[in-house]
Amino acid sequence: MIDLLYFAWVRERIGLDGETLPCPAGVATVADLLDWLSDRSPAHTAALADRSAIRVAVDQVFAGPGTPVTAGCEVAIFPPVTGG
Amino acid sequence: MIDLLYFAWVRERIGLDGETLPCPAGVATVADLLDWLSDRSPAHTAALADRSAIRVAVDQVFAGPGTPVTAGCEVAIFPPVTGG
Amino acid sequence: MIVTRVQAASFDAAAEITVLTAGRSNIGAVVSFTGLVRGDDALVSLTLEHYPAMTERALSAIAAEAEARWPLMGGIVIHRVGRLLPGDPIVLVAVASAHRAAAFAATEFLMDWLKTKAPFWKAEAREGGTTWVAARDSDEAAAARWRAAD
Amino acid sequence: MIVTRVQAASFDAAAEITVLTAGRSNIGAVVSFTGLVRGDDALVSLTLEHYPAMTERALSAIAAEAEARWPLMGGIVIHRVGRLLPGDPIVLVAVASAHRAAAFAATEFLMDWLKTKAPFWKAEAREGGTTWVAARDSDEAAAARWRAAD
Repeated sequence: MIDLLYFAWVRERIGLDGETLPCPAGVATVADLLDWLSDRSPAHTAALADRSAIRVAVDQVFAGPGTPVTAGCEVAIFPPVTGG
Repeated sequence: MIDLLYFAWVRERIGLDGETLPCPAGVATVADLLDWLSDRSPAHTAALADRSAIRVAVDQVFAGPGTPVTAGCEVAIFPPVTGG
Repeated sequence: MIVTRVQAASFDAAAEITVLTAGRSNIGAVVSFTGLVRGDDALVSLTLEHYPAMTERALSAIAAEAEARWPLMGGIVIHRVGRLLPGDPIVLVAVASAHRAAAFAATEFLMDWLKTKAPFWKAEAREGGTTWVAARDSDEAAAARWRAAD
Repeated sequence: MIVTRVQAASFDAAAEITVLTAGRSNIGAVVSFTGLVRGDDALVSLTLEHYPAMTERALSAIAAEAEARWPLMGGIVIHRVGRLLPGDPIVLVAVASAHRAAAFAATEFLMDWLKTKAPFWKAEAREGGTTWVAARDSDEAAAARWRAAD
């Protein structure tokens, strides 16, 4: 299984705080996961359409497109941060 | 007349807070004044020996060697400032 | 040691700064930054969302990086979450050091990294609705300054 | 408007900073610097001498220069004179602005110019006697940074 968490407008556009899913076949990296998630529903497609506005953390650490995604990990998807 | 004020170790070495003197003949600039003052006493000579460590303000504004010195002005002589 | 806190409650910036130097005589410089909610363009409120599991980790990592880069003698980072009103404080960074250059640099660094590396998101509520604040290129550029020194 | 004060009495940095933002909701950033007497090398006391007739003029000119360079929404500069003990505050600079870049820059600028353009002199008293603090090249270099932007 894989724990997905959504924040800010990614959360609003997908309409969920997060979801727990079986690790999808063929998904080895963050980029693979985003591609696979985009096809999951029209809401996912819309939320992830502009990949340049999407940031990802794997197990609470900022990740790049090539960061491995494995069973049991927590993947958070969100827009660029705006704190401070 | 000219009002001279001394601060920090310039004051200590000369042994005076300041002095009021008739405008010396031939003194037109800060550099002239420092040359003239240096000869006034051994204490003045010692205090002003290292000209690179001497700063001057004329009428409460930092001055350079060429700044004019005229009758009635207030000339302060001191080491580089160390506040803040 | 830089203490980090995330909280919904307000904070007293003045009191937090005072604590840094209380009873000490080896600190020469304290620099503080307080960020506040600006009531621009008829802002009604600002809501800060965060990613709790990651926030503490990120703040600790940012604080550790500052301590590795400069000789600091204490510091505090407080970041608020939840709904804030115009004039409310959002964030406090304060740093103590022997000399001013380190205190200024560390405070600016902490702010630049908080802006770009800590998982907070701001939503602005106005009469017409709520909008998420967009990340600013100038914040990325400010954070990138510190990479040149690596 | 940056207020400037020279005083023998101590000051409450925290209270002075709080005043800057009280009752306002258009300020986004407050940066403060507090300089304190370090008790290094068995320092007993630090005495600050100044040139009263010039000090107020110099502080006002430095404050005016900061206001000309950055869009500020208030500030305070306090510099103490007389005899101070380790741990005592010497100087406070605090600045309020809409954005953090201006607040940081103005505060650093004010400190750099205070260090090099205001007529104060420090004498350090230790068991063995009293010595005048020498000006530091690093302070001159810091002040010179701002000339490049002229």
